[in-house]
Amino acid sequence: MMAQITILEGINRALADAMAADETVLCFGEDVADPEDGGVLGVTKGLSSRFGEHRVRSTPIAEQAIIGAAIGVSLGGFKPVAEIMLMNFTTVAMDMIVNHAAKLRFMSGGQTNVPIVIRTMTGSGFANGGQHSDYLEAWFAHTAGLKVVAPSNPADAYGLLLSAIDDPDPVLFIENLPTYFTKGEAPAAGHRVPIGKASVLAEGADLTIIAYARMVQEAKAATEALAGQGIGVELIDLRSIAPWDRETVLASVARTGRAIIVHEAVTPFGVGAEISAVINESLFGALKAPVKRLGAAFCPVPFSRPLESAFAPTAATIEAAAKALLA
Amino acid sequence: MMAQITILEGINRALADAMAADETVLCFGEDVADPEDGGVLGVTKGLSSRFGEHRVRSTPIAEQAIIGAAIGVSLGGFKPVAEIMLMNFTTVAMDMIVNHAAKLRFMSGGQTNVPIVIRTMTGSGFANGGQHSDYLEAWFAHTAGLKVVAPSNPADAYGLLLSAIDDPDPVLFIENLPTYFTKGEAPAAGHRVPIGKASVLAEGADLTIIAYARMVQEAKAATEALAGQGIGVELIDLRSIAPWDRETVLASVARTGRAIIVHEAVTPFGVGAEISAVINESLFGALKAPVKRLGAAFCPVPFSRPLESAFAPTAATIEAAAKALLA
Amino acid sequence: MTKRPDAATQLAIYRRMALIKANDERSRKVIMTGRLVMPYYSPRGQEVIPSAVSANLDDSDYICTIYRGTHDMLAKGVPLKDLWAELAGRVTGTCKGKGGPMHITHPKSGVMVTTGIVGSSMPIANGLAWSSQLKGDGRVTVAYFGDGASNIGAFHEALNMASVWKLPVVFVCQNNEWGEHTAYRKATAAARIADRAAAYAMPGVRVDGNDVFETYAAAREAVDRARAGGGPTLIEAMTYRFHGHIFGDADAYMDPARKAAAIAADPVPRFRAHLIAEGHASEEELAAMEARIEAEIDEAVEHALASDFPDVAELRRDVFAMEIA
Amino acid sequence: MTKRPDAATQLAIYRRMALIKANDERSRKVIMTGRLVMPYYSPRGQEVIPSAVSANLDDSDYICTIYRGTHDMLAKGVPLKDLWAELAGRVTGTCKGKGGPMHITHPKSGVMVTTGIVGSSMPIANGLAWSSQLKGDGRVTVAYFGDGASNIGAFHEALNMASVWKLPVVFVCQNNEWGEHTAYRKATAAARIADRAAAYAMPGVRVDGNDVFETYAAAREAVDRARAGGGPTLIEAMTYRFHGHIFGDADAYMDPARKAAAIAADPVPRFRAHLIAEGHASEEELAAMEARIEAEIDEAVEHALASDFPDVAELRRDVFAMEIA
Ligand SMILES: Cc1ncc(C[n+]2csc(CCOP(=O)(O)OP(=O)(O)O)c2C)c(N)n1
Ligand SMILES: Cc1ncc(C[n+]2csc(CCOP(=O)(O)OP(=O)(O)O)c2C)c(N)n1
Ligand SMILES: [Mg+2]
Ligand SMILES: [Mg+2]
Repeated sequence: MMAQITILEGINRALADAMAADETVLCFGEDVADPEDGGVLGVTKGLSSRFGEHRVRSTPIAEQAIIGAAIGVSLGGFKPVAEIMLMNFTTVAMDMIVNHAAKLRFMSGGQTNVPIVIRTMTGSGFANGGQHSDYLEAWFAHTAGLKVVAPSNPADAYGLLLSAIDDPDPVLFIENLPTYFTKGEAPAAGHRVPIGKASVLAEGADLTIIAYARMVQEAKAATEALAGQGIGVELIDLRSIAPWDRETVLASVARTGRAIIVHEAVTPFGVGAEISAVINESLFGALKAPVKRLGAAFCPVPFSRPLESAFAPTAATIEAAAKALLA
Repeated sequence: MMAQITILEGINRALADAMAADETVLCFGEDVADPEDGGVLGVTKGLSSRFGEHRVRSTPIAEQAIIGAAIGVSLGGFKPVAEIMLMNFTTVAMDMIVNHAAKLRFMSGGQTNVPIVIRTMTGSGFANGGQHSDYLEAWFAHTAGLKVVAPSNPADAYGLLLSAIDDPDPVLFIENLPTYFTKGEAPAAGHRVPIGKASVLAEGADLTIIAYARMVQEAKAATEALAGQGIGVELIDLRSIAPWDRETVLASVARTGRAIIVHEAVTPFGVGAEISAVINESLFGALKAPVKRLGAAFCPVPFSRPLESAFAPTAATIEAAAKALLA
Repeated sequence: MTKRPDAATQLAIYRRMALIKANDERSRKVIMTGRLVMPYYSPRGQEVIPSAVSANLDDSDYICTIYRGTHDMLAKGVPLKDLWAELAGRVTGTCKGKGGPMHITHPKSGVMVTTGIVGSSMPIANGLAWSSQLKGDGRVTVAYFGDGASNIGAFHEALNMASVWKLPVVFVCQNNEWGEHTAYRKATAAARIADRAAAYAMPGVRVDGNDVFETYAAAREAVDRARAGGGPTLIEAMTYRFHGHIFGDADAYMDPARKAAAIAADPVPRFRAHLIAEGHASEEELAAMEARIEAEIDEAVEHALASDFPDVAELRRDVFAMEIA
Repeated sequence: MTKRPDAATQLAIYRRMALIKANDERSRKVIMTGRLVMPYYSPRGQEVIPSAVSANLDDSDYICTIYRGTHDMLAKGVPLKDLWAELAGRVTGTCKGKGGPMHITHPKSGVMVTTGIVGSSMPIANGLAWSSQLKGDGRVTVAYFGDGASNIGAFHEALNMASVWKLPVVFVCQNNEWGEHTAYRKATAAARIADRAAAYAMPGVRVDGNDVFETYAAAREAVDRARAGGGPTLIEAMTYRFHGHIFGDADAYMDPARKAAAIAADPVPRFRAHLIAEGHASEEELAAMEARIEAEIDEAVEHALASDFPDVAELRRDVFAMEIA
């Protein structure tokens, strides 16, 4: 058996390996240096001790200044990985992300580019309530000039983060709080996962399930449950949301004729809408059932446990949706 | 013939009528009072002279403070209409809009609510370039707790703004710069346009075109051109984006079997995706052609005239798309 | 100016402090024993600030506070039962369990907003204060926030607007020397946050936030100024966070000696001793008060844990005025 | 301290001022006559500031500026032809016509970012300065912004971070008394923006931004400090906007007397007269310089208008490194 590491360790290793390989790689954000414990969850632990606080820098609580500094230092030739602690806090830095990071290459006619990575974390399930758990990936995917990735296992986290750091354009790297300690195979050192390439986790003839981030785990459980009932699911871990892997998705749905898209963001105007629209445009007349979108309830993330449990899709709701599609 | 007014006048009248009818209605934002010329384009001209600068207040350039003040004053019993001069500047107030205005009712268990209107303006066509012209409505439509409207003519602007002010929840009211001086029938005083209700501007059997804001004008021109060629378009002005009028749209597409959704925002992950997904889910097997989405090119809004002209859909590209669907 | 409040007021302040301290100890115990699961930001060590501030407010005055805010809420009068039921996510909670600890709202006691976003209490407090200015209702709004929050943009925008508009608002910065794991000095260029008030032509004062009389006097002056139409004030109240940022935080980054010193100077027993020494209350009277508080907390916790969870249909309610179909 | 720059430097500053003034007059004429359509934010009246600041910078130093920024760009050395071609939306422009007047970028002359968002020049300038600090390349970054921008959150966040990190950055606030149609005093609580520097433990100075020597001296000191690792400085340069906010703005909100006084004290002819009086240049020499400037502008405008527009395929380029299919 391969060595097992957690997603958190995968991220930490990617940062360490990237910083060791390239001294222009920087890492900064609130509490990220070791005097501050290497982050409130220890994701960046050890990095400042190893690479120095000039390269691994804790910042004031000032997300506009953080992303502004990332943009500027990248214009000066560095490859910064900036952390916005939680995805909901991107709301205070949207100008820097959307009006500047995403647009400077285009607006400068290609003279400058912004090779930054913005790491951010989110996810329901930790009783953090309405302002700490949102999945907002659709906003960023709707912004020309940004790439968006959301790994679901340690090897992908490692490989996507390295690719994001390599990338000459801004990449939003979305981490999931509840699965930081989920284990998986350790990647080989230097392993890259190309941005824009999905991974097929299970093959099946009856139905395609497309998921990313924590929803992959729920979809996996549903896939296994359905397999026990003789239903073959092709499970696609999207990994990259913008750009997303149309080829893999369309090829699969062309075979199965049925698709469910699962995400933790609220359903309306979510990523599922885009994928559904493209599937319907591309496979018109070739589908056996309407494309199904499964997202969170259309409300802020609730605090109370039973409400939070009912908020996002689960293995059970995915399984039920699959059966309904096949009925 | 009915009296004609501009969209700008429709908005100004709605504000004046609402303030005259209800002294808890306030109006504020950068430059909105008369010593500051009633706004850089005069949308709020005359209001502070009539209602006083305590109710019509020019603010510092501080969009977080503006929306924060709107939220707070609404919690204190008022109905503020806050202006964020351009839609791209909502990026500096996203925390206030999304984490607070949209969520306080839910997070307080219904104890408080935030009856605010956020007026904002945008649109390509004025050579304003990458940071002043974006249509970002999909972000807000993807946020539970917000309503989003975008009128295309003076009467709807008037009637939707009054409804937005009446509404007990936060409403984003999107104005279009290039059509401020577009004329149309003057509404009757007090006229309300219900939020969530589309309007059917033309009836036709071959194809449904769904548009909003300035794109309605382009779609109208395309509809007329197509009529000349014997193609019957059912033209729907969505008016409200969140919630949007599924009944009207689905009933129309059920009849015509074909749909084109037109907006000025970039296509991927835009409002068109949601509408396409819902049409495909609801009318599975009943469509004669794939649902078509027509949005802007996937890039920041360019400055150079020929590029800006090629950026958003036009009557010509809509007409071409319609013919392609019917081919 | 630094006139001391009368004995009854001092006792009322102490009652708040004792309640906050006891409630904090109970909260940590209830989480530790697994009876409740919630993110918990202990206010232990910061009891004096809202207790002394609230002694200058009445129920109709507003506050906006933050995730680390149970002290502010209790000092302002949020009923224990409603608070605990919310912490437990029950339908009997202040927010039907939908908001949770970071979003307690209780308009009856003037707790209008609790936010989990650093800095965001301030711009909203301005709006509440504006509503009072418009109505002339004489209310004052207090915005609580931390030292770390003084570095974020919302602070700046809010203080400037409040000063330009002369809003009846008091900005109370609880400087506990930490923003999560980052030391105040490492993140903040200003030696004193109170000095930043000058940037807004606003009175600013730094007080020992563990000193009841200093804090009370500064709050008195600020509240009086606001009520009289004199505009906003920035108060920086120096204090110390006895625990890690959030329950479960191992707090290795905190200097143990500094922490020990702060705990040794615990303001709650200190003020208790003062009350007895001054003859404002006897040991027995205070012990009885504390026992009543414990009993109230007992009752609140039991009430909370015995209450029902909200129905999942609540997901569709309160998103908008009209229930989602 | 207030040592005057030598004659050559004074002449170089004047050359910049004359260029900015002439270019502004030409811009308005070209728009007025319909030869170009663009949003134009005149810097007329503010010539001295970037001219005197840039005299302390070299090509490798960075600036971040704003929509009202042609003066900053020209003073820093953006070539007229490339600038005009960009204003005309031509493929020969600095940004291939894709950015336009509000987004001029010209790394060769150190113009790294031009932003249309109030306040946003500052956080990005910090990052550029951080890159210099990391590389030890001795570069300085200047962030230009307006008085109105001193009230937005990005200002606060950027100044605090710059001071905590001792970044080699100079924040130059061009206080022209107006933020669009709103008077400085109506929007800004502070009497002097320079006073806000104290909130960041940063040196802050207000100068007469229409006085070459004052502005030069302040910039000299700030640039030297930054280069020497002494950290950031806030300079508030007082000036006045001769025209409305944007070309076409009827500027009825501006007090005509105040405006007339500002125009009567036009710093460009004033400094010109000084150069002649001091014997640094003769009337003929300056007239020749101005004529050369006019000729260069002629050439730039003709070059711009004769250049091609970009191909619509440019919509797919520069969104990402790889062209969109
Ligand atoms: C905009 C934003 N950024 C980051 C965070 C994460 N965060 C939560 S509390 C905190 C520290 C705040 O410190 P301070 O303002 O001093 O308040 P304290 O917790 O000490 O009471 C941080 C960084 C947040 N909630 N919001
Ligand atoms: C965040 C943001 N809000 C509002 C605007 C609209 N706006 C453009 S310029 C301007 C005035 C800025 O004034 P100041 O900072 O003094 O600069 P000046 O134009 O006087 O040079 C405003 C409000 C904007 N561009 N960005
Ligand atoms: Mg703190
Ligand atoms: Mg100005």
